[in-house]
Formats: sequence, structure tokens, C-alpha cells
Amino acid sequence: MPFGKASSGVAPGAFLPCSNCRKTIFAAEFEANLRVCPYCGHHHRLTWQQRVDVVFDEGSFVELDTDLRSGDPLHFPDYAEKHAQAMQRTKMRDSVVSGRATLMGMPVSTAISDFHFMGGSMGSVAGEKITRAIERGAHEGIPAIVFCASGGARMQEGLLSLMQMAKTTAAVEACRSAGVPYIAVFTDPTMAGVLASYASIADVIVSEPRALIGFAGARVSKQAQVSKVPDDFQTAEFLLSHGMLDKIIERKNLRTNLASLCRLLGGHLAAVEATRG
Amino acid sequence: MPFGKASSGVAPGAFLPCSNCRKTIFAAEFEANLRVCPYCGHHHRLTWQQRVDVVFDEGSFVELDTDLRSGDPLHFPDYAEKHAQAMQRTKMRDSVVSGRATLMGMPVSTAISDFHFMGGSMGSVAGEKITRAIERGAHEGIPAIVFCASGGARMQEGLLSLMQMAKTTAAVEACRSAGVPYIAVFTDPTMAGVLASYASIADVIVSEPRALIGFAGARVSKQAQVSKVPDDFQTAEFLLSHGMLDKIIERKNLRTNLASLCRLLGGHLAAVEATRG
Amino acid sequence: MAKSWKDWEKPVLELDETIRKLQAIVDKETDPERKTELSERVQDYMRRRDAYLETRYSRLGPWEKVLIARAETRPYTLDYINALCEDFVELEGDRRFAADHAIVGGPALMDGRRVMVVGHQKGRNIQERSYRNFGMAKPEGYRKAIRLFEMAERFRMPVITFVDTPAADPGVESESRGISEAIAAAMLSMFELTVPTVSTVIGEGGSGGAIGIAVANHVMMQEHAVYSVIPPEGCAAILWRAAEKGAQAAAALQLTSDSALKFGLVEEVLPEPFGGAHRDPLEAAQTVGRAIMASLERQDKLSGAELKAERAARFRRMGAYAESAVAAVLAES
Amino acid sequence: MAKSWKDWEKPVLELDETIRKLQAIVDKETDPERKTELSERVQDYMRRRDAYLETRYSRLGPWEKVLIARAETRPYTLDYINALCEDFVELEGDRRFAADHAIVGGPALMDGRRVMVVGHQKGRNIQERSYRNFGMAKPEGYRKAIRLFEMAERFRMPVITFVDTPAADPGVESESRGISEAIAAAMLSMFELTVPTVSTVIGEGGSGGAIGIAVANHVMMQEHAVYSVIPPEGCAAILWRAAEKGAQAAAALQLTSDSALKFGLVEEVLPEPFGGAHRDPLEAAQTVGRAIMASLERQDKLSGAELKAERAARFRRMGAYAESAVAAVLAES
Ligand SMILES: [Zn+2]
Ligand SMILES: [Zn+2]
Repeated sequence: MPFGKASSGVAPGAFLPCSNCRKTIFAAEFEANLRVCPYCGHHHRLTWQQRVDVVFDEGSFVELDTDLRSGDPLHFPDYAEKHAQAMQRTKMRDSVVSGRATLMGMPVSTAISDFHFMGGSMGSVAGEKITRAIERGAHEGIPAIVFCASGGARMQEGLLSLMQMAKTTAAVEACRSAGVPYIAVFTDPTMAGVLASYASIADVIVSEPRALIGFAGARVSKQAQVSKVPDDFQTAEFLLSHGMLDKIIERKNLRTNLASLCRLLGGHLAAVEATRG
Repeated sequence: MPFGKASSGVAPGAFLPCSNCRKTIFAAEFEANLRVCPYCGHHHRLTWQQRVDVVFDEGSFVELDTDLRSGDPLHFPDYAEKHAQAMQRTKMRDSVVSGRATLMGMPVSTAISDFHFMGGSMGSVAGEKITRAIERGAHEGIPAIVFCASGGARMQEGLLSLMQMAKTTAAVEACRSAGVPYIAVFTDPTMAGVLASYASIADVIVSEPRALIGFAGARVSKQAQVSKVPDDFQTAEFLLSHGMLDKIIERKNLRTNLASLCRLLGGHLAAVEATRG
Repeated sequence: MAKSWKDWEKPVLELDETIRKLQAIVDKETDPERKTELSERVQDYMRRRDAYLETRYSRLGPWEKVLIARAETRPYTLDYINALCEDFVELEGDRRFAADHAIVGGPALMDGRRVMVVGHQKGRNIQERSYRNFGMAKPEGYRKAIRLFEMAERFRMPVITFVDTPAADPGVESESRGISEAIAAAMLSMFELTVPTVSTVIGEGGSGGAIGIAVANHVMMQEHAVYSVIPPEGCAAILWRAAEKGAQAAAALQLTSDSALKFGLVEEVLPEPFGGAHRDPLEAAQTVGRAIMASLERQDKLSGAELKAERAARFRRMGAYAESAVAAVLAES
Repeated sequence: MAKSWKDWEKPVLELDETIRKLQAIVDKETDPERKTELSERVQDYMRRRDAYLETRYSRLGPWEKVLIARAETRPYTLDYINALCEDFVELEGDRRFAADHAIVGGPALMDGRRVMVVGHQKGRNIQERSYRNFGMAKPEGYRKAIRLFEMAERFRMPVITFVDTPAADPGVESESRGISEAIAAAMLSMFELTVPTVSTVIGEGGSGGAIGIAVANHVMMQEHAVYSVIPPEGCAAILWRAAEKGAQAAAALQLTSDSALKFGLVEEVLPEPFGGAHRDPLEAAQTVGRAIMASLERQDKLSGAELKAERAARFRRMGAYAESAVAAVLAES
């Protein structure tokens, strides 16, 4: 089983091929390198827990909104089973984990999508958690940082999932009105309904290198197009050159770069003002 | 002397060629047709007085700011002479005439550029008149309508002319803050420093057909470009298709269309509120 | 699985034609007796047609509603604007890149009120469809909408939107110019408004492309309109690798107006004329117009801050989930 | 007419080289007497060089200032940012069309203060120049600037801009995407700010491309910078159909810092180090930094509304005209 395909169950002494360049590497070295291939630089997907470890101060993350449970409002074919399987496999309750943490000492509110749970798709629970994480930033005056990893809206919850796009956008509006920094980090992949809502309207948007980012599945875009599709279409690099991103940041620099941004945008001040007000 | 080259001195019984299609037409018919060629539809340039006649309610225009006189702050070579000649030839004091009028009964504030005065260029006096016209709209709560016909900033007043771009923009900001409609009408030509300031940030921008509109002289743009230049480059039609204009309006419909816009945007209400406040 | 609304409408269209011809004969007939007899036949045909329509339209399935929502005879945004507005000045510019003809908009006078109207626009024939890009807006369409929303805010005009799009344009160009950002920014812009807002889904409410201009205080769907997170064919392609199972997916997605109402995602379902909006566009428009005006009247009583808060709260409560420690334990046991 | 600042700087550059070589010899010399003698020669060369520079730079004509303002060794925006800011995160996106490298910007820490820095950026070598489009920004550059201005407003950060552009990009693409609108909108955006603003012309203040990001409460020019309504060559081409008469046009346009100060169009002229900013970029940066901080300190005492009003009033009073009925009669008689 190549790296980047699963998140656990590999003995640290094992060595396995990179799913991108196929070169073989020790599991321990891979983990030490934050799951970035030392040969090809490919940033393999992280679980939410690994993301927490990479970015936040050790032991500072406190999960919130843990009692939220998904329903099956449409009794959509196979949804209940798929959801139960995903819960069992990932030990998560839905595709997003939200909470508080500190980033180089600064308190922040965060929501982290995990692609391993039903492709990180956004249904009612994911939408609610993201909304609360951004609102928490607005209300407490601490920067909100969201980590995106999602195929888009969860179709099994139908129109309810589409409405999560608007709901999360309302939270962003609240954060803007409060003058609190809101930062989005795009990771592989950030697609469709997630990209077309809270993700794309952050004050600052950064991405990990070579992440897949797009509105439509590449198949759909290419079908719809007579003209030539660029080689780097729907990659972070493509988006950067088209003005949609502010910066591409390697995983190892994410922590310090995000801390810089929070400090420069006054994330440390907003909390003080929120307590005052 | 073809039509569109001069604004007066032609006997009504005369007939002359259209400067665009070269077809011959009676002066009286030409004037009756608002100086639009009945053959090719070319909208020939108007003097400010003709513009007033075409758009506003008969006899409603009252000129203001008539005491403003240009200086020659840089003692720029030949400027004083050129300016004096233009004054003599056009009977204007500078390239812009400003004032109040009514448009199908609605009071409006207006500034009209006249290309016949030094190419409609914007120096200190033109900038001041445009600024006052827009400010008057803001303060009195009546729509501000500017008619553009200019080659750009007047280089003979140096940096002072460049600053008119910022000054007129400040007036637009005042109009926006006041919630008063501000409409720009582009006529042939609307260029450079005028286009890149108050003209392009109107709430609504309309243009006469086939007007020349651009930032750089076509010569400069084409020099700077390796790729192919579109046939309709820098025409009103080009700008419309590129999202820079809201509508192209034939001269004969300008009056009713502008009145519609003023009414729909609440121009008739703003005045009432301004008196209240 | 029907491919077009005409599949079941054919008998009706044929009856319509027969009635039309017969009526022409009636009109010319001079013999009073014969005239009466023929008239009765016309009446009879009409009764039969209406009976068919009544039965048929009262039991339309989700997929059939999809087909009706897509019908090329269904009234489009500009039809509603023309029917409901005394004055309308279309403003084309996005001030950024291009005029997008898949979204139209501008200030208008509706029932004597100044309003800002914005809506997706489809085309009826081949040229029109291409000109309107099949009602699929590009980033510039949404950016034009934002400009108009901001203008409405500045001049204190209610915002009225009409939703009717299969989806936002998914092409390479749209991606290059940030279709996702444009949709998200359009929603954000609507959340910022302090003027009344009403959105009506008049045909296809196609996922992100639809919600981009549907963030209103009051959202309505016409009886036979559909509103969906994904086109049913796309859903079927993903789930069952079979786009032709669209009807099945349409049922699973519950994309009809009654479902949306049931889940509290729209405030109101607007009844359509007998046999669908396309059989009587004027009546359809009047129903829509009355509902818009009624909502504006209600919203007029709220302050700008209240309107903004109500709109945010409206979307804030959407979602189907449980939250309690007990539910959590139960779900995991 | 000189074509480059090197035309008169050549003797200086040669002397620099001689001094450098001689100093290397001095450093290695072990004989104390010989070392002293050589040292004195170095000192003598330096005195002569400085005397030349002093005379030369105290009587630079307008055209020579144009050439210095364009010098490829002159410090650019990023040089000032690097010298003056402890932390700077460049943000590239315009969220519309493209990343424009002719304008750079982002939040930074300057003298311990959070500020938003935006400036034109030129390149030094051929690749850099092409990457930076010669410092000529396209619409996306100005739209990125607007985004950063709005962010500064949201997070209460002063806006610091550096102006250094021959002109906005005049190509067909820029026209297509609305370069005029972008410049005007950038000015409008600066007028809307309620945070302190400082702009410094550090090289070429080239017409619309410059003023687009120079709408500040406090505008400064470096001693040898130029600020003009039109490039002198363009002016000469229009007036005398001879672009090569740039020097003549430069004089007529009065595009130097002392003229701008005289006409009240800038608040402050910042002295440059001996022989120009390029001879001591660090000292030049420190002078700029101190002036920025002094202005921010003054502006800190004003409220947001006062800052906005002051900025509007600053530009409102610009212009040279007479106004009185008497003047009118006299002018016409
Ligand atoms: Zn690899
Ligand atoms: Zn003609």
C-alpha cells in the first residue's frame, strides 16, 4: 500500500513506495518529513489529527462540537451504510473536526476537513462545524483558520448540503463584520461546493503545493471546453498564476507562515478588543 | 468642410459630405437628426450647447461656475496662446461647461466636456468644474450626469492636471457616500486621464455608438502589443462586450433613457431626502 | 424514462391544434344550429384536454418536473421582467472582463416600486441558447450581479432575483477566472445587503450556479421548478456510473418544490397555472409578482439591520443533524 | 541629451573601481610608510569623487532626474520593504484574473507597526524586467491593490504605498480588461479608507499608473524622483513630433520634486544620500522610513472620519485657477 493512500497501520520500520513518484522510502522518514515525499516533494494527504500536529502548538488543540451527529434526511440510497462505514474506518463522526488551538502562542479557532471521511464532503454536520468555527472566531475575536480537503457538497443530503454553502458564507460575513482575520488553507483536494463558498472568500488564501483545486470535476471542465486545457489546470500553481491564491506554502513552513499572517492581520489584537467590547 | 468638423457657420440651406461615409446631406436635415448621419448612423461630435439641446428640457439649463479662469502655472511653451485661441474660437472659457438643468422634469447637476476646446483636455479648470458638478449632485441630492468628450489630462498644466484625476474621483466618492446617482455618458472620444478617473467609476456608464474610448492612444497600445488588435478596438462596442459599459444608446434615445435611469435609481427621491436632512 | 416534457404533452399539443382548427371553423360557420353543435365539440375537446392535464400535472414525478423545469417554452427571467415591470433598463457591465448574457439585470419599476432585478437567462432557439450560454453564467455574470446588488444597496432598492440555470459554466475559462470565487462572493454580497430581498426559482435551480444569486430573505419556488445540489444526471453518473439513471437520481435527491418546502429551505411554493407556467405565462407571472410584492410589504417593516440579520438567520438554521451527548452515545453504540 | 544616468556617472564608477583596487592593496601592504602613503591616495580619490558628485547632483536638470529615477541600480519597492520591514507576507491574488508582478503588496511589520504595503515593482535584469513587466501594472495589479486596501481597512492597518512606474500597461489586453476602470477604482478605494495613508514616489511617478496608488493623506517624493502627467518623450512626440526632445519636455513639464512641492502637490521632499539613493540604499531607506513613521504618528491623532476628510480635502484644493467676476472680465477683455 503506497503512502498517501492510508493514514495508519503502517509499522515505522516499514518502507513503501510514494504514490506519486513510486520511489521507496522508510515510513519513519516519511512521517518525520510531515508526509512530504523527500524525492518528489509531493504533499500527501493528511488526516485531521496529522494536520493538527503539523500546524498547532503541541497539545493545544481542543475539539469542540463533538456531539453533532449526521442524519439521513432524504433516506438516500446507501447513505446510512456509507456514513457508518466511514465513521468506523476513520474514527471520526463526520468529515470535519472543529475546535480551538494555539498557533505559536496565539489562540485561534479552526475547522479541519478530512478527505478520508467520504471525500471530505460537506453535509449538514460539516457545514455546521465550519460555520461554528468561523463564528467562534468572529465572536471571540480570534483568527479563524479553515483547512480545506473536500470533493464538494455531500449529494446524499440533497438541497440541505447546497444550503451549507450559504450558511458557511454567512459565517464569513460575520467574521468580516467583526474585523477578525479569516484564513483558508487549501490542501489536496479543494473542490466544487466547498471552493465555491467559504473557502474562496477568506481574507487570505494559501495552498499546499500541487493541490488539486477546482469548481468542476476535471472531466466536466474538459468536456465543456473546445480549447486546450493547460497542463497545470486546477492545480495550486494554476490558481496562483490566475490570481485566486495569495501564496503557495510548503507544509514545513505552514506553521510559521500562518502565525506571521495572524500576527500581521492583528489576530492577537482582535481578542483583546473582543474582551473589551 | 464636412460635418462633424465644425459646429457652426454652416448655412441651413447648405449641403455637405458626412466626414465618415462621405455621403452628401442637407445641413438642416443633419441638424434635425441631432447631427447623426442618416446614411451611416455616425454620431458626429457635438458642442456643449448642442448636447444641452439634445438632452435637457428646453431652456432649463443654467450655467454655473462661470467665473473660473485658467492659469498658466508652468508657463508652458505656447499654452497661453493656444488657450486664448481656443477661447476665441469656441466662445468657451475652458473645455467643460457645468450647471443645473432638468431632465423630463427632474432636476440634475451636469458637466459637459467639449472636444472642440483643446481636445476636451482636463486641466485645473475642467477638473474643478467636473468636481463641483458631481459635488453639487451629492450635496443637493440630485443626479449628477457627466458627458465625456476628451483626449485626457491637459499636459500643459503638468502634474496639476494629473491631480484632477484624483480630485474628480474624490467627488465621485462624495456622491457615492451620499447615495446619489452618478451617471457618465461617453461620447466620441473619451480617453486617457478622463477615462481613468471620474468617467469609469460612475454608477451607470452609457455611451453613444462607435465612440472612441481608451486608456492609451491606439498607437501606443498597438506598439505595446505583439498580439492581434481587434477590429473594433477602443470603440464603444468593444467596451460593451468587455463589460466596461452598461449600454450603448443612440443619441435620439439618450434623453428618455437617462430620465428612466435617474427615476429608477431614485434621483427624484434623493433631492427630497436632501432637503429633509 | 422520458427525455422531454413533450413525451407526455404530445396529446395535449395535438388537442390544442384540433381545438384551434375547429374554433376557426366555428367562427366562420353561419348556420346557427351547426355552429352550436361545433361549439359543443370544441368545449368537449377542451374539457378532455383539461382533464388530462389535471390528472397528469397533479402526479408529475421528480424527473418529469426536471423536464418541465427545462422546457424551452417555459417562461424565462426576461418574460417575467417584461410581464411584471413597467420600466427596466438592462445594465450589462461587470466592469472587469466581459458582458455575460447568461445573467441579466438592472433597475426596474415593479408594481410602481423601484427594484433591482437580477436573473439567469436561457435562450429558446439555437442562436439564443448559444448567446445565453444555455443559462450557465461565467464569473463575469456573478460579478455583474454583485455590482447590481451593491448598486441596489446604495440606492435603497429591493433586490429581486430569478433563478433558472442548469449550473454555473464549468469550462476551463470559467475556472481560470475564478468561477468559484465569483459565486461565493455573490452570496457574500447578498448577505451584506440591508435592503429587502426575494428570490424565486422559476425553472432549474442548479447547484452553486443557483444559490449564488438566491441568498434572499424570502425564497420561493414555482410548483414545478426544481432545486438541487447536483444535476440528477451527474448524481447518477457518480453513484451508479450511469447518467441515464437521471430519473432515479431525481427521486433520490428530492429536488421538487414540496420537498424544499418540507425541509424549510424555501418559504413558499407558488402554484402554476393549469398545465404548467408555459400554458399561461401571464397568469404565472401574476402569481409570482403578487408573491414578490407581498414579501416586500412584509420586509418593508424591518430595518436594514433586521433584514440582514433575518437573512443570515434564515440560512443559519438550515441543516439536518442531532446534537446531544445522548444522541452521540446512541449513534456510536 | 544624455541617454542614461551612466553618461555622467561614468567617471564616478571608474573612480569607485580605482578606489576599490587601491584599498585592496592598502589592506595587504605591510610597510607602514607605504601603507600610509597609499591610504592618503585613497582618501584623495574619495574626496575628488565626492566633490564631483556633490557638484553634479546639486545641479541635476529635470531630464537627468528622469534618468536617475529610471536607473536600474536605484532601490525599488522590495528593497525598501526589505530594509524597513521586519516581517512581510506578500499576497499575490487579485481574485479576478491573474497575479500581477508589477505591483507587490501585503501586510508587514514596519518599526513594530502593522502596516499594509503596496508598491510598483521593477526588475533589474532582463528576466526580472519581463517578469515585472517593466513596472507597468495591468488591471489585475490595481485590483490586487484594491483588495489589499480593503483588507487594510478591515484590519485597521495604515496603508503605505511606493510609487515607481513608467506608466500603467497600455497594451490591448489591459484595455480589454479595463485598465482605466482599475486605476480609477483604486483611487476611489483609497478615498474610502479611514486608516492613515502615506505614499512615496521613489522613482518614476508615471501619470495614471502612479496616481492610481498615490491617493494618500501624506505624499512624499524622494529628491531625485520625478512625477509627471505624461512621460516626457510622449509629451515631446505630441507637441513637437519628436520623442527625442524628451529633455526639453521634461523641463517644460516641471516634473521634479521641488516643483511638486512648490505647487503644493506633495507634502515633503526626502533628501537622498550623497550621489543619489542608489549610492546608499540603506540610508535612503532610513530617511523614507523615518518620514513614514513621522507621518503615521501625526495621522494617528486623527479619527477615521477625519483621515478620510483630510485626504479628500488634500486633493480637493489642487488646481491653479482664478475665480472672480473681475478676473473673468479682465481675462476676456
Ligand atoms: Zn514521491
Ligand atoms: Zn455618414
